[in-house]
Amino acid sequence: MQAFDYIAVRSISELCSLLSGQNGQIKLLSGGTDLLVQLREGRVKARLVIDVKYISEMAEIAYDPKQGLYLGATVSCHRVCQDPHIQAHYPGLVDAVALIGGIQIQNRASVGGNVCNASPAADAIPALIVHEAVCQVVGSKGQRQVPIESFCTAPGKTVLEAGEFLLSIQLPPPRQNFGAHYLRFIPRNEMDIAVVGAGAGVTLDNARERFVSVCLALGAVAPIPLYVGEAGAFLAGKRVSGEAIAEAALIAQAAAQPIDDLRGSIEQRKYLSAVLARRALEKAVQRARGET
Amino acid sequence: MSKKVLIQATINGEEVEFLAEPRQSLLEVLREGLSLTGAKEGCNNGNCGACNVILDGALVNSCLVLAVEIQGRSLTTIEGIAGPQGLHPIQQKFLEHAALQCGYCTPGFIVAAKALFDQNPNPTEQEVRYWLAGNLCRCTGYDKIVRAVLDAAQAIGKIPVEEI
Amino acid sequence: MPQVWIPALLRDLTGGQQTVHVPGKTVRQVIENLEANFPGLKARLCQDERLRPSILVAVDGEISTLGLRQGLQEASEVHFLPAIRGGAT
Amino acid sequence: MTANLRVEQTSAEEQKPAYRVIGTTPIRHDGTDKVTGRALYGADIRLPGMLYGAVLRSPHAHARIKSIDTSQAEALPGVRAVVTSADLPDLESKIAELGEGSINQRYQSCNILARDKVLYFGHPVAAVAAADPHLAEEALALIQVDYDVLPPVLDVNQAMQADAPILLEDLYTDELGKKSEHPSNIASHSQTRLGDIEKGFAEAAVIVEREFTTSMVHQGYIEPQNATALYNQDGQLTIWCSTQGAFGVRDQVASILQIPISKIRVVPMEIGGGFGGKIGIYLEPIAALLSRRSGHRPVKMSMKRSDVFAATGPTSGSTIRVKMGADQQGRITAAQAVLAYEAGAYPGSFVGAGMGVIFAPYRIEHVRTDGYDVVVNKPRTAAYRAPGGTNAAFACEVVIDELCEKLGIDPIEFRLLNGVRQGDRRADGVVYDRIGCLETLQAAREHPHYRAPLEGPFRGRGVASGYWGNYGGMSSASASINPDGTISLVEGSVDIGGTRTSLAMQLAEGLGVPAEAVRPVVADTDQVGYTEGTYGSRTTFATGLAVYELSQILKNKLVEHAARLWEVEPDQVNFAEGIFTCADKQMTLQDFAPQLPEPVVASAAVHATKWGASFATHIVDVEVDPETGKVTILRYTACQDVGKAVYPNYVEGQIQGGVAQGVGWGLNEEYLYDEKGRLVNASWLDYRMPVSLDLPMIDTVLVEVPNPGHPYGVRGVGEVPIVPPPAALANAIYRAVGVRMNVLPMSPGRIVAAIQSRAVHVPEKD
Repeated sequence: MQAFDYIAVRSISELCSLLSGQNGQIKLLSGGTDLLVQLREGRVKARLVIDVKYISEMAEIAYDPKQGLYLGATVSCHRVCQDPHIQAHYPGLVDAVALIGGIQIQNRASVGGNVCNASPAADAIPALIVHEAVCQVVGSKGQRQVPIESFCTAPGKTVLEAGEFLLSIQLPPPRQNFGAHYLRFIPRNEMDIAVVGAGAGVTLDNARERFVSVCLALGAVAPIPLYVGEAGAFLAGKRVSGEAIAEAALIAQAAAQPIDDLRGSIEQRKYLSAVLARRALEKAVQRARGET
Repeated sequence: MSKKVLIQATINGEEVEFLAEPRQSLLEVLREGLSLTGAKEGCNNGNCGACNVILDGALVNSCLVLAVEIQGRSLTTIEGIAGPQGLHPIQQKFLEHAALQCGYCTPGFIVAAKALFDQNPNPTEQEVRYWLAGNLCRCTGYDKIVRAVLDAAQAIGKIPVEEI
Repeated sequence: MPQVWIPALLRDLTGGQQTVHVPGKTVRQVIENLEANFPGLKARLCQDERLRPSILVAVDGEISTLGLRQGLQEASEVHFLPAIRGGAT
Repeated sequence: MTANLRVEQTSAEEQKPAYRVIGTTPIRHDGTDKVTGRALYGADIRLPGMLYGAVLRSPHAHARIKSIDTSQAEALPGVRAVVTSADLPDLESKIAELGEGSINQRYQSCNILARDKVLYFGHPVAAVAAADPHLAEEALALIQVDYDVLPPVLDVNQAMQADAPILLEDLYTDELGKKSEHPSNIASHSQTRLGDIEKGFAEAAVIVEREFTTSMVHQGYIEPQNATALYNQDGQLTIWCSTQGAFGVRDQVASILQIPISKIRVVPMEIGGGFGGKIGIYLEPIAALLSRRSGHRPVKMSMKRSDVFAATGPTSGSTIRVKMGADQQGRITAAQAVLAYEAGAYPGSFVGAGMGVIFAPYRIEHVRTDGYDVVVNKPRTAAYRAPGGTNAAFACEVVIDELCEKLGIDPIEFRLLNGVRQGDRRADGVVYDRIGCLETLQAAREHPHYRAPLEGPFRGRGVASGYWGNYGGMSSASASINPDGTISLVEGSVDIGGTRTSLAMQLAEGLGVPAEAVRPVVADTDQVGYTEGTYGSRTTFATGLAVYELSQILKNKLVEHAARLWEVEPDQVNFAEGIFTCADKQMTLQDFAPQLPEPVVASAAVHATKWGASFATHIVDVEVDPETGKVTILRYTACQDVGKAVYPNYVEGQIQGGVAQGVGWGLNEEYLYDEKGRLVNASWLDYRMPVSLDLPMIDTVLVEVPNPGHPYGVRGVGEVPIVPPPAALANAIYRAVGVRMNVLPMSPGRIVAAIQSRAVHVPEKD
């Protein structure tokens, strides 16, 4: 591994001044489960590694029924999975985060890191999309908010500009009759990268018979985690039925533009897009109906 | 080469000071610097669990931790699992159940099982398999490892808490 | 006299015969006698007056550690086999 | 529900001896060191002044090396030595016996450090020693290699074509001593023929002919290859390494470096798995050269996991065509197979073993096999647990299943009808001794698993059998009686899975003492007689035989001393179960040991030839998700003839481990290369070995048909369990979703594609 300097910072202001004072080849370290591998393999270069997990605002989980969820960018996957509020109100997020690596990885990896790593196959991002998350970005020019579906721009690339960092992710408060689910397909039962991932969030009417709104997102089928607005638009207002869900799944499949790589072929990914979209929607509906 | 940093930490209950380059992993420093070679390198990228250690109560891959990150923190390695009275029940059950063949993955599994019991003293077979999914073993097919961990949970349940 | 099983790829030299009875008290003698009847056969089995390293000789089902020097009984069965070993844990 | 069973299968005329130690489960002698992290594996060594080595590897699958410039690397502060193939002695092309078939010595040397050509992605081209491992890595980046890139040859079918690029200009096809006229990628063609194949097929009522392909797979041991060398000023070379056989390392290093074996001492450290992949050497000669060049400093080298995948050990991918015929009653009338195996960059695949395995469980009058050993631009293959056998059995056992289906015969009944027994001839003509093929089939048929109903959609049960020949060979051991009555055992077999104890138990049995009274030590090459490596399922059998002989020598010496003590003739002293008796006098070994008038020591060496073959029959239940193609294993039972289980827990462990590897091979493991021949999945994230969540408990049935070639009936047990799993899974998948898989791995994408492309056909449930 190339040599670099390391510094652990304790405050946002300290981080901001470090980021503005330096130029280039700075990497922020949270759990390091992606970063250290990439540094070791020479896929990224760093002159300075800044450890940000001791910044309290970035390490915080806060839930308020009116405000929703504040998720600091360095909160580990394990903490997310263990949090009773997240378990109760953001089931799709728990589904996804519980899939990221084994226990050892979950104890270190952060949701914010998964987002900033910007892998097309990131498990957390489709789940955050269906929970309509918004990223809080901080930089020398102040703060800005970026909807999660717009955060990634290309494999490994995000909207973050030089000197900017992800402070937190905010999720809106839970709605009535809402259910969400994320699942992925992997050949093994653990320790794999998604061949395809699918997340669905559905809000039903009070009778729980019709879709009020639906959000569907796919992973590993496009250069970035894919928000499939058309599928949601198609289902909104429709009666919940196997046919409608199957139709929406085909819309998702049509939106998928996967590549061939070592983890799956175009055909397999296209095919799985529909299967997983359907399964995600079905489970999300069940949850919205309180059936699981 | 970057400047070495003086690190103070607690390892297996003892205060330890050492110098580390920022690019050195915790695994590298444990093995090459501190002669704690029980943590093994299997892949050096977080996929096998052979280098498992417990960092402030959390199971982690020491290959994915920088040594400089453990400043002021507390670490348990395989060398710290057995108590002064003798082997930890997990270690004893690994022996009784023949839960090791080559033994290379064994420290990682035992450390992982220790971390599991700290959270869940009575896991089911499925919970054990889920917890251990980040640890690769190529010799045993996991059968005897899972049995040993389940049996260790039973054994620990029968020991008065203060003796564990 | 010993019965020799002719390796399949050498049966073009024996007119297709699968087994041949050949006199000989050792594997070496048997090969010499085979050569007398089926010229060219020895060169296919031996190199520098030894069995080729890729070939083992089995007598009555047991791999010989003596190679050409292996002694034979009147009713012995001789096979020439490829050398193979494996690996477990 | 799960249980491991033992079934003794001694027939009426075979003795059924009572053992005190054999068959028990003591705590292994090295156990405490291995559960406390104290055991020292190869990379755990630290020597004063030690340097760290690193290897520069080819980024190309096939290229000519035009030049290598190491000057910048040498100039980097902290770098102590740089070596290339120019530092290796040039070797005449000659065949050397290296314990694992024959390996051309020069090819072996070129595999250590490439000379004129690189032949695979990851092929070593240069190496560096530096004060720390990061510095060594940095130095590698400063070495300039100028390549002339050539088109790669990536599979057997391409390699065998007449116009394929030639990898090795000096390689000609060998057909048992006959060489081809032109250089070829086909290193050899072998053949077996028994009976009249045309006549056999003419007698068949049903004939099935299918082609199978399997991917290259890796042993997947958790410990990467490592070696530490100290080349002393006096010319003595000491190597500490992780190997299956220290003597094999010594001999290979001597041959590559052209130095006498007397100058080399190899110290085998604890080894973190081998499975056949740590018989050949990779780093040892490089570490030695670096040590010499760096001013005789010790140099430690350890491979990165990605290098382990790219450049060590995989076993052959293959293409196999099988044709089998059976009559209406289910008797196999004829069988034919053509096997083509990837050897990797240099000749030496285990296609010959595959030919031996493919029809081994069946008595067939008319049989023919042809095998081709083919070089391709991939790493040189190595042994992997029953090497060559799994590919072959996959092909045969799936065809058998199809025959059973066509004939409407239960797959176990079919195998029982055709199964081999003592006196039958193998395809190569050799007659079987006492074997347990039928006994494993009977155990499977009687097992509750086979009778349990399997209900629910997309579920199926598969059966497959397997064979492995095992091995014996040379082993040495010595022992001494300690004054406290314990026995020190010094033996030459590296302990990978509990063999210190399985050997100590055989010594203990012979002397009537507990296993704990024997203290086993694995010796280095200067401390014990020549001992072949821990491979071929040979250690408990062959080194066990040497240890058994030790027990007899010690026993005789002790009885003589006891007779002298009691002033009687030796034949008046009885020594049994650890107690000496003579008339009314008696004493234990513990009583006697302090009174011995002189040290009692013994050594023994064997060249074991009566190893017994192993057979196994496996049953697996699966559920297939027809929409994703994912296979879930619901239940697995492995029945195996284990001869006599000396250390049953560890015999079960060998079987369970073999099954797990076979399942990985069957479902997900494979080498993936891009079109340029670069390995793209050289990590455990993407080379998908089973994790704990992928497997159920694995039930075993230890069928004990004693091997007449060992006093305790020991047979090798480690290898055959990897032979049946992929075929058993394929047969189960067929019954679950109606597709006959003929490709390994049977990964989800392939299963879905097969389901989608099949003509609608639902198999009858058994």
